[in-house]
Amino acid sequence: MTPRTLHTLAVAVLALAASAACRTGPASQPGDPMLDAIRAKERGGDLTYRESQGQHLFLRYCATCHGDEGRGDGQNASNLEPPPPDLTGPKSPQDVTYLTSVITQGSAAVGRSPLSPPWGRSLTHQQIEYLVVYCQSLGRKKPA
Amino acid sequence: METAVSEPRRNRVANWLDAVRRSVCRVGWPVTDKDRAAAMISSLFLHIHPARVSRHALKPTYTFALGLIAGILFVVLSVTGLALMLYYVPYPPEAYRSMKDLQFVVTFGIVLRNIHRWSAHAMVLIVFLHMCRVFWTGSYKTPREFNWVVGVVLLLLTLGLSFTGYLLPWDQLAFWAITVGTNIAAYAPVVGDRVKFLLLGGHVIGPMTLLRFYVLHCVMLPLAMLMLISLHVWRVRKDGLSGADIRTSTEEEAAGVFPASTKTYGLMALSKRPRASVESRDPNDEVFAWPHLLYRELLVALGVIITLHVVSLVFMAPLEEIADPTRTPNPAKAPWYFLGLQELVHYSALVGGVIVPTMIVVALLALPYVDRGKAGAGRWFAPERRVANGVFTALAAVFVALTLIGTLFRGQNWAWVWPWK
Amino acid sequence: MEVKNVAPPRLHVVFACLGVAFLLIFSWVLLHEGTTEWRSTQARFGRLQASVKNPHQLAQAASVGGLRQIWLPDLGRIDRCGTCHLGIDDPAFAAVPAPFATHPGTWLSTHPADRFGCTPCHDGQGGATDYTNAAHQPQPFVSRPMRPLETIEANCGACHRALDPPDAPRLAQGRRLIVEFGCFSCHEIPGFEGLTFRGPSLASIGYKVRSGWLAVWLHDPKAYLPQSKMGNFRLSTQEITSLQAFLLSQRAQPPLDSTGIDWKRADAANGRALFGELRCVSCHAVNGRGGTMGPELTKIGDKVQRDWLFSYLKDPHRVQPDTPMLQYRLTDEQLRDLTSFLFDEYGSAAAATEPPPVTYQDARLVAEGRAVFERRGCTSCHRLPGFKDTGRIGPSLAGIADRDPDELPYGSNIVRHTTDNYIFLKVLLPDTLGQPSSMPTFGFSPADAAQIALALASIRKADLPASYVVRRPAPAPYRPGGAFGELVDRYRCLSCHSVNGYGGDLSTVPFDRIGSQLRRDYVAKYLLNPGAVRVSVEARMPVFHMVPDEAKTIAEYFADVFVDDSLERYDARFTAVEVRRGQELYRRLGCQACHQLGTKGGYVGPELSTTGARLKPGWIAAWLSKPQTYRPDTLQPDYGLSPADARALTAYLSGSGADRTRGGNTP
Amino acid sequence: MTNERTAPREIPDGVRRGIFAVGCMAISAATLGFLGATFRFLVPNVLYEPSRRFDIGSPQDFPPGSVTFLPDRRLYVFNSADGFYAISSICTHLGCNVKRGGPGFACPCHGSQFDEDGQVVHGPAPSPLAWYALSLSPHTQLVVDLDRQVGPAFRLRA
Repeated sequence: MTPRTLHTLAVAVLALAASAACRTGPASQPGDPMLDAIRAKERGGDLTYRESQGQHLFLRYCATCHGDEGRGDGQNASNLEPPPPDLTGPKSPQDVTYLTSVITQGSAAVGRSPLSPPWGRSLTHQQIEYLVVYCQSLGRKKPA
Repeated sequence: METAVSEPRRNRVANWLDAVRRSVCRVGWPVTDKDRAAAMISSLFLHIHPARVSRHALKPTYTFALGLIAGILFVVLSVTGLALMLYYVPYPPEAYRSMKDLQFVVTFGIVLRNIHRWSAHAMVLIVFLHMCRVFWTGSYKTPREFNWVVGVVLLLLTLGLSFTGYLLPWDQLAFWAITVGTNIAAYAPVVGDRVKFLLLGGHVIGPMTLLRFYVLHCVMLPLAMLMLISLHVWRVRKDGLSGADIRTSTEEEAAGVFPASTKTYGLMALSKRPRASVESRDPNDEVFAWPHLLYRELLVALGVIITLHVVSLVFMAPLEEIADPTRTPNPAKAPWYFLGLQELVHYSALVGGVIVPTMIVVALLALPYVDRGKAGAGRWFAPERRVANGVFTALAAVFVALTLIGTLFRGQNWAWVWPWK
Repeated sequence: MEVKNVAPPRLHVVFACLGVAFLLIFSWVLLHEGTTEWRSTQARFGRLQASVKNPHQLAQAASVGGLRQIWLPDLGRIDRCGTCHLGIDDPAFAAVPAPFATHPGTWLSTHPADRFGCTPCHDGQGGATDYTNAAHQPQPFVSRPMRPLETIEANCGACHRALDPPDAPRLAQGRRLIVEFGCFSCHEIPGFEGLTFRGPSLASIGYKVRSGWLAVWLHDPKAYLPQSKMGNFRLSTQEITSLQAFLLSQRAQPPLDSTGIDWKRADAANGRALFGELRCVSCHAVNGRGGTMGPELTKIGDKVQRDWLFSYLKDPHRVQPDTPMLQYRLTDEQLRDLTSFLFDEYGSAAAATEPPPVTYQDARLVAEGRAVFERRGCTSCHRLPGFKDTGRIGPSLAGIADRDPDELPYGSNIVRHTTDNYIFLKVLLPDTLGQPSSMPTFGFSPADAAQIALALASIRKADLPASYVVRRPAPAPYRPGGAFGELVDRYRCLSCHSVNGYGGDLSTVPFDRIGSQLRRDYVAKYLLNPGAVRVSVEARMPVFHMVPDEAKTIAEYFADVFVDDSLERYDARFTAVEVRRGQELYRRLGCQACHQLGTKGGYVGPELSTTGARLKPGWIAAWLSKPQTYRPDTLQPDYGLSPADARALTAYLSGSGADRTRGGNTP
Repeated sequence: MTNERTAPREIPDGVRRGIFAVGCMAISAATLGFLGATFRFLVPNVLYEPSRRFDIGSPQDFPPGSVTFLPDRRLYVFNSADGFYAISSICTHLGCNVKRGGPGFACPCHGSQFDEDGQVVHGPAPSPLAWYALSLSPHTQLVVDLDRQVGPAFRLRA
């Protein structure tokens, strides 16, 4: 009986030690610096992946008039009458259908000035969807 | 009236059914001692047992049923192995994919694989323990020398089966364990490289190796194993169980382990063998195999199967990434039962790879013909065999220690590690 | 007596217990199998489906209650993600929570699931049927757990091998940076074959630079010039000294004779005017602004010797045969003024000339420097006669994304051991990985390093079936002969313009069909005095100081060779109705938002007042109809104009100047 | 049996038999379960064969009035005036590929003939050629479902 008892005891002690060792763990969790670098770049990680995809497109196609931050202060804005609207803030358009049709068919299609061109034939559906998502995210910003 | 009419008809039906039953099974559920003996003798499967067995041999603490457990494990492995073959493709990388399928999509696949895996490990362990038991009880002594030799070959076959099965999942663990294992084999002088080349079907482990190991694992080795197990059991039956002449003590009788002996003589103790064990046996100290032996065997079988299920539901069989010849894990370890050898190879390739394994096998095979004294057979740690037991125990302990070191205490670059750190 | 042959009752108890245990264990097995995660997930989907409006026929028919898999033998993949992600291809499930939600975007229509599966893009263990084993999070023994969306573009790159993959801005930027910094000069990088990166030739550097500058530069190029494309090689002082001696001993070709120049008479104001007129900033940045094709000029005066600069501006191709810099046709006086201006404006101008230290005559030091030069692989980027091409000094990056992350070094960095992180650290801080590295530190920002690493992480070991690979072959080199060829060489037209994709991309006007786009007389005139067609663009065509004959040769060659017949056949006889309709369209479509006509309008696109004199009507009409066919990356939107509308606009834009002022930004 | 006299007496005989019966029943139940489980194990849960539901391209790929044979799917796709439909090319007799010939289909193996709608005209074929359901996926691709057979009235308007 004695060896068996000893054995049981040994197993119990080992199990306890193992569970204790597991619980303490390493002090600092190893990170993913590459992922962090990309997240940090995309406006402090504030944007989701799809929004940041939209941001890339916005900067290329829209920012000249609408401004890098979407505040309607792009370098070409002063040439426009009426000027481009501020897209930030809670009052900015959020409706997917509305945003999609403005981007796809141009501002004239929603009864506004013809100055914002239709992108439906130049950009893919995917790109327009990203832009819509990004425009929605602008609503989270404080207006100018 | 009604019963009167139906009575003969019912009898006819009953008789007919009884005739069918008798055509299959000559003896019914035994009620008398004669039937009990007949049940054992007339059945192909049951007559591997004698009709009557010595009470000494039935004591669980005498054999610990190790041989029986090994046999049960072999049956479990055969059944689960056959089932697994239905979903296994012996070609890389599908081999690995079929492991994943067993885990993820085949109903009961993972339980089956776990049972197969853990049974295989258990069988190696149990066969080894069985051998130790036989040594410690001196059961290899005349007239059982040859059966010891058969047993040693069975041990080697068990290792071979486990080793060939180890490659089949085609994961990193499998690939590198077999790489290490076959390279240990390659240390054998003169023939080593040839053997390795034949075993691998090439210079490196590849699709041909997998196919070879598959055929060895599923057909050749199991067939050899089956034949040798038959021989082994047949010899047990013919040579008799060791220690049959040892009377159980009176205290045990009083404890009611077995019913009190009576003076009934077995009918079957009439065979004419050179050294018929019958003469030396005391009929008073025997019981009928049915039910005393069979019932206990059934219980052991149930216990083994239950244990295997519990283990398989709780512990998953290991499966690492798919085999990649360009990425050697560190450390690369052989299957655990070869880690004692690998540990020795770490010190000296010649010693670990050639001298020690050859010595072990030769010594084991020659043992019963060298140690020919008759004293002490059939009892655990008989004082007459103090020296033999001492030497064997020491060697076995060293081997177990080496295996434990190789398994638990060796980390990256085969450096010493403490497993709890 | 049968007494002794009945089994003892104790065994019956054991038997019954074992029997019941067996039954329990077996029930446990059944339970284990019957309650797998995916079964309960599908049950949840079944309940959810009832509440979703108009699920697609396919989703309704979807056999909930079974494993679903996509088997792609071509790719060697089996993806069973659909077992739980049951609404993935049905728009009706857009608003439901994971895992049943519709796949966002139009990815599944451009990449149908039954051809691409899931894991080629997302990674993870596709064969698994539960959350954990599918490796949504990193798992042991799963070499590629699911990628977070931020780095998923690495997997786009596995198939999309062209340098600018669509809808993958990070990957595209990473690849641009690899091209810009010439990583392939030292490493073999699949996908970047055939590209060359050349630092300046060092054959005559002994005449070119000042020794003091060389020491500063070699110590840390980035510290001297943040925009430097040369990395910090972390050289020891001894190495710098010897390298300096070796480089200063390189004096293959003395600069052109400038002894007759009277530097005292230099007119810096004229130099400044020339600097603007030659549009140096199109290619060279000063104080952080300007192009990136040529070296930064901010501290040019501290770097080079005056005689050399004079000589170089006079004939750059003599010392640097590969340079993209063109050879202006300037008089010695103009060159003197320009050189002087550069020295005054962009240098601390302690000494215009500086005698080299005598070290370069120390043969032992020079030999030592030569050894350093060779050892650090300087020849990978810089040409020097007497050095044979020794191949790339860095290891090949083929299959780098499939390296075993556990075998890679991470040094003291506490990071998760992934190939991504290793590549990132190697790009960002090559000397911190605990191994001696001869790779220079380029001083990338973390974001740039991450994007480069992302681009490299798309380079896998196993190649994909050709039907999955999207590749753009490298353009064939274009080298015209004759008088036109000489001019193209002298003025380095192909530094900015391209022919069939070969050449630079600074200009938005490739030569391919330029003869059908521009009027011949306009080209001849424009080359003599190029003005700005686009106000907002900084990179502009320089004033070459060409002679009229040269301009005429070019204009004629354009008109004869670079012709697109489909644009030439255009009936340019417009009616007044068409012109009026064009004017109306111009206003209605909002063209004035981006284009100036007269004095009104935006300046995103080119100014349009002189369109008729510049462009051929066939081209205007073609461009307006389908701008993206001619330049896929243009900002000009495709308005989907009917041929009649395009014709009307063409009529208006090529019409007389009298109408123009009315076309402005009138409401 | 008269063992009551001598056998150990902790457990009465009836109870002993009861206990034995419990064990027997449990083991019988488990064994039956095992047989069922074995059967379930044999049923494949995933198939390594082409999907039974697959898309065959956009409707524009099939010109109006055309009949397209998809050899690897063993399927004829019709774009008739009133819609799309798909007929299997597998002869219902012994599984050969039927060929378009004359007004309908003919089987080269044993001479079965079918009309335009796959109905048996003559020959050994026991039943008409199978018609499979067509539908339009959310990405406007034609989808064939081999697990859904339909009648010859079926047309998909795309």
